[in-house]
Amino acid sequence: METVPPIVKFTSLQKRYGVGPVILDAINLTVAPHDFISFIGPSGCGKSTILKLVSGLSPGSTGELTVMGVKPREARDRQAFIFQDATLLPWLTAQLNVELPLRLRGRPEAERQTIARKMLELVGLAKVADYYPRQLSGGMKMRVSIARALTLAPQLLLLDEPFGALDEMTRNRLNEELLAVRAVAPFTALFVTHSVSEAVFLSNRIVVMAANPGSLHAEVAIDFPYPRRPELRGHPDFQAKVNEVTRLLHEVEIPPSS
Amino acid sequence: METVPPIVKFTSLQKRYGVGPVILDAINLTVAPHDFISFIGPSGCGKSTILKLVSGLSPGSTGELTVMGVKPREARDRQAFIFQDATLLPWLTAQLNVELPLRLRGRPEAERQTIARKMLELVGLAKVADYYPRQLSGGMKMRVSIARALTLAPQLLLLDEPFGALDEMTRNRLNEELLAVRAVAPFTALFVTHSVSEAVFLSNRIVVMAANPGSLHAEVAIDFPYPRRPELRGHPDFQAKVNEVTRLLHEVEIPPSS
Amino acid sequence: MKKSFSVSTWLLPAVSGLIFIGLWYSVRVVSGLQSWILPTPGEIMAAAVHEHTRLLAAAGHTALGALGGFLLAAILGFFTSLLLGLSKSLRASLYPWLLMLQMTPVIVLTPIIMLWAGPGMPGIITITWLISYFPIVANLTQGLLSTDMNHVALFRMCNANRWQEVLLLRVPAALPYYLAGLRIAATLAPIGAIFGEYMVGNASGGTGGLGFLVYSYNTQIKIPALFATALTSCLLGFVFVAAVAWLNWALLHKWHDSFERADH
Amino acid sequence: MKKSFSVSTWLLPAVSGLIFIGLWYSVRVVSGLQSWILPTPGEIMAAAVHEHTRLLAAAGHTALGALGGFLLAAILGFFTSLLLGLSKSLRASLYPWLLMLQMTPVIVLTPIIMLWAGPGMPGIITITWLISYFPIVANLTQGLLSTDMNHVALFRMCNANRWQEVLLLRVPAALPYYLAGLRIAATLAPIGAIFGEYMVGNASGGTGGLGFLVYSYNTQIKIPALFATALTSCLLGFVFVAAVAWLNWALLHKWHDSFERADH
Amino acid sequence: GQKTPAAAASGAALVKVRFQTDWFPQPEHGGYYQALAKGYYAAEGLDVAILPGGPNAQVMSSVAVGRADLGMTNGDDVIVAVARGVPIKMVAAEMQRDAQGILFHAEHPIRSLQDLQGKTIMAGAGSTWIEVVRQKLGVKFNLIPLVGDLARFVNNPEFVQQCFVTNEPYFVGQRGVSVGALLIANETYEPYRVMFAGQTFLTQHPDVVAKFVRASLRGWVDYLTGDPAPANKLLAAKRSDLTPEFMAYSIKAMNDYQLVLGNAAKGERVGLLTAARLTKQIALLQEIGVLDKPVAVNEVATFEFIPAQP
Ligand SMILES: Nc1ncnc2c1ncn2[C@@H]1O[C@H](COP(=O)(O)OP(=O)(O)OP(=O)(O)O)[C@@H](O)[C@H]1O
Ligand SMILES: Nc1ncnc2c1ncn2[C@@H]1O[C@H](COP(=O)(O)OP(=O)(O)OP(=O)(O)O)[C@@H](O)[C@H]1O
Ligand SMILES: [Mg+2]
Ligand SMILES: [Mg+2]
Repeated sequence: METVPPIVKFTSLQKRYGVGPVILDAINLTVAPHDFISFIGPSGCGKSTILKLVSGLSPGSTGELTVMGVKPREARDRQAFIFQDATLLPWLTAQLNVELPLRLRGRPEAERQTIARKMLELVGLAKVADYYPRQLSGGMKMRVSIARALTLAPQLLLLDEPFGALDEMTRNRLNEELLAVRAVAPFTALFVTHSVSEAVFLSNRIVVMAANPGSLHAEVAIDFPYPRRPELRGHPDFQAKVNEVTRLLHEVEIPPSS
Repeated sequence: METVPPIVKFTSLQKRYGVGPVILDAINLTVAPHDFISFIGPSGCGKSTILKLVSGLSPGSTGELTVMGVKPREARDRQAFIFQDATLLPWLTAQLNVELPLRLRGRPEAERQTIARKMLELVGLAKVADYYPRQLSGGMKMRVSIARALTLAPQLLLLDEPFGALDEMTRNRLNEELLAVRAVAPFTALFVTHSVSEAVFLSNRIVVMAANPGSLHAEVAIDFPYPRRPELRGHPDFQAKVNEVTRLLHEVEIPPSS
Repeated sequence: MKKSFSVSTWLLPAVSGLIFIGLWYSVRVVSGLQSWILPTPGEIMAAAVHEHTRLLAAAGHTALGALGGFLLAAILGFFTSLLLGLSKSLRASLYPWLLMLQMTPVIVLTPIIMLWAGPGMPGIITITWLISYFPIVANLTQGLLSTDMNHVALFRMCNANRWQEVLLLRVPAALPYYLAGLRIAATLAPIGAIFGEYMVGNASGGTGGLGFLVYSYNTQIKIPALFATALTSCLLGFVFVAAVAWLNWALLHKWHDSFERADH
Repeated sequence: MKKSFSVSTWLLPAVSGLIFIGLWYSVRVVSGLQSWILPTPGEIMAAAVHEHTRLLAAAGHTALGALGGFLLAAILGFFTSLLLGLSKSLRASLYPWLLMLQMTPVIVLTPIIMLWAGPGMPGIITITWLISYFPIVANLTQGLLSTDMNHVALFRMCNANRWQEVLLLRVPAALPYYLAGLRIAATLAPIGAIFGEYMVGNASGGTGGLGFLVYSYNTQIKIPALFATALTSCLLGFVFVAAVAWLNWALLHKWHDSFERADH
Repeated sequence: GQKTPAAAASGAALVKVRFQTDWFPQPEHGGYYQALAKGYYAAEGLDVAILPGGPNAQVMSSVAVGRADLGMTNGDDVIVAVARGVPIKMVAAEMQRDAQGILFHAEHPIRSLQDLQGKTIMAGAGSTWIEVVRQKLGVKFNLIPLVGDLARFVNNPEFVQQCFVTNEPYFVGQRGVSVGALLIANETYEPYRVMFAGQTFLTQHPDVVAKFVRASLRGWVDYLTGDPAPANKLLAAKRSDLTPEFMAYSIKAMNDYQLVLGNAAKGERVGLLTAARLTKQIALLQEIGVLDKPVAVNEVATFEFIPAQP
């Protein structure tokens, strides 16, 4: 790890929005190439904010943050972001929404269409390719948004609760598809989720966050080898990791006072 | 059950959007007073559509649907709906968003403020009462939306994945709070979720839905007595019910073809 | 606005039209006004029929000026707004001068317009453009600035350049604003052309456009004919407004919330 | 537009102003135009200084008419749009007649305005109102119809009546549209008042406002003074536009996407 | 307007009269202001308010609907208005011939209306004289509408535009351009400028009309032959842009063209309206199609207020 330059490096980072309270404090984290890191923690602790910082959408207040050795904004061409909301353009069909990032990079139309269709098939939505967003269900919109991010084959993928609105089977299947995509076109992932078992299944590292102000409470290494098979979920070691993370989570989650 | 008039009654209901394909077919369901029914099923199978039908926001195509003996629209004053999206008004603070339904019913300001504050405390957001929606995290927005629906003390509550964006502890706590609210001011609930254990914990009936077209696949009665304690989650009978529902779910969830 | 071509689009205005005409007649009767102040709809129609050759010829002339000015405003307004929406500094440097152009009384500019655009149609089109340009710019610019920040974040993440952000995101999102601007411009174009005819028009044989007729009927106190001219100008305007309404429907009905979803 | 009172709001227009003035001078030099067609900024300023007492007095008079007409348009426009936004049938029955009112050349209505509103200030205010009314109505109505359908569903579920839906949901959501309409109206109000002074101001001592000065300098071929009058009218307009910009900031900056979040 | 003068007539108080002029205050209204300044109205027991006009002054409808009691404007406009049912009537001439003229550059002179052949003229659309020139003289020319500006005229030596001979030539001359002006009025077409009253007012208060006409004409004679200073002072107070030089120019032009006082050789005198000239006028208007039905002279004018030969 010492020789490879880190993909993302937080050094004593602090974040406030404007002159508001401290949202994230003393964040120190080094993400190595091909890490799949899950962030898990109470609602409002700053998980989305971490991803916004890495993407350069929101600046840090003090401390330092580099992405692939440069400022976050400068590394955007190698990143993709799946937002917490689907953020589809209402005037484009599902297909055209998925094509959008390729269009923005000037890829030829035929290539765009092929890739977009493949991705829509991956998330099980090929049939509704011509629907407008307002004709899609909540989970379908989120899946279009996932398909869109995957078209870019990014080096660094930021995922903000992408599977939160999905039923368990679709979710599991997409978990597996995500790892399959990653096996073919490897990427580093920063992943926000509320599902501990999802985090354990996908990640090699899990960061448990505490709130008020948001900070990194503990890190758990998950060293099951990739590729991971669905059967892993039934394995006792898997359950043990789930229990460990859950326990850590219970440490930070003091019931929100008011 | 034969003597009490049903709260909601679907009779051979079919639904299409405009001239599109059949979304829901042959829905027959009778909801008794104080039922807590969870709907669970694959993404896009029509769960949200069921709630929209009951609320009268969307009309059925053929068949019949009555709510409290009348047309859905006419029973609106006794319903509240927690949408799949938070649907907060961006120009109102969290507090004022929560007050909105009371304001629309012409309740006096002092009463509105007290109730809204109480509900914000319930969902753990009293501290951010003065924030505008764009300053809130995804989970916080959803909690504001939950607080808003509860202010009305409705007879029939429609909940569309209200806890999907929340971490497990917050989710569990809100599950318990919801049942506590219900113990004091009883309501009938139609609840959409992707979490089987949440469904088992909250409901007395679980409806498993199939897709293409959406239909009611099976129903599972959950007869643990209310009030339900958090410890229930550890009980083997609880786990058995979770397994039963999961098995039913696997029956309907053929991996989406495309 | 919602279902574009339903019965109510025609029936209700007709009913309200009857009420309106009834009111008109009763105002005449009650107030004791005479024909040379407020002619009745009947008198106006009679004048319209009587003068119809002149009115039609004049309407054709005015339509040309109005159309030219309107298209110029729609196109230049679009590109100006793009520039304004593209960057804050461009906006800060250009907007005040645009405002000045809009706020300078046309009469002050007339000699310059005559000199540079020339009298007759070029001048008329220039004046029509001047009059209908700013509502389009003001609206579209506001629209371009009102884009959903989450969508902007999406484009930033795709490393979209400023032009892509404007053309593929801000412009489609601002279409309802642009169309509202076009609708205003559509109503301004015919009166702009009439005004232009008055300011810089050029008529051999006294039959320029409606602007000429307005002033000529006015001096000759042919008040019913004057109102008939106004009616003709309104009809011309309706053609423009209808064209914009159609465009609005064509561009928005599939996705925009101002058109109700199929059934929701 | 975004950070309302930053340096760039003042510095950049100043720089672009210098460029603009430079261009102006060079047009004069290159085209060989003379002072009485296109006076230089210097000549205009000199005329403005020389005539400043008359200009100020006239501006005061015109400001009154413009303000009256603008406020009337803002208020009546608001309520008209509410009616139009409230129901589809009201919209279908009223909109065509509103369009006709907007599209009828003012000169045709002048005698009626003189009769009912009276000459002088009431007439001036009426004409200013007529000119700045429709952009507000067109915009706000479009805004009221563009409300997010999910929010409408929320209100329906709360059993809100039509009025609550309009006042508590559609109106706040349409504020950016209303403000864009007000911005257009703000630029139209001073020229509307000048036009009004021209049309009906005279009958009771119309030697008061900028409209009269425009006439007077025009016949006396005092072209620099004429441009100084136009400049005064622009400055008046800027006051209106600035007031609307302030209102825009006050009403929207906390929540609307046209104002960037504190830091996001 | 019916309420105004009736009651006061008997008592010591002055009778209020509202007089609507057709333009911003200017020397062409000098006679009325002179009558006001020198107390001629007061001497007749009248308290006259002179209402200024301007472009689009709507003089005739103001009087017809009773916003003013009397007014002044071009004579053939009154004929046309009466024919269209506007309830007004001429009561005296203000000018024996209208002051409208053709303004031209001295290097391209217009000596007669025939010289307009083939030219482009800036003139008021719908003006009667245009139809006369076209139809009676067979002169063809191109028309562009009259706006308020003279810049184009100054700029273009071939430019020709409608003007008031008492007015525009002065300002253009001020710019160092040498110009000439041709009075439009001629044997074929010679409209008056007139004072007129509303029908109702006329029937109810003929005495007031008589007094008004008398005092006004006295004012006019005094203004044009005596010292115009009192009226000019009032005018300058109303309009800061009126210079003494300009007012002197206007007065001189009114005298040179014999507009108000008339050409005694032709039997004209101040205030005179003749049935013969009006009849000819009406026939002409009908012939060129401005009037679509005939109108009788006594519907258009009353001659009872015109002072007898002095
Ligand atoms: N307004 C609409 N117009 C046309 N089709 C629609 C509309 N809304 C929903 N649908 C279709 O109806 C089906 C069911 O949608 P619905 O939102 O009820 O699904 P859901 O079960 O709630 O899914 P999810 O779990 O993803 O939210 C989907 O196939 C969707 O494409
Ligand atoms: N634009 C903003 N302005 C001010 N405060 C903000 C803004 N965005 C987020 N915050 C605050 O920052 C904190 C963290 O927000 P963030 O969205 O990162 O939470 P999160 O961990 O993603 O929560 P969730 O699981 O609910 O999505 C919250 O307290 C929120 O109120
Ligand atoms: Mg978040
Ligand atoms: Mg749903």
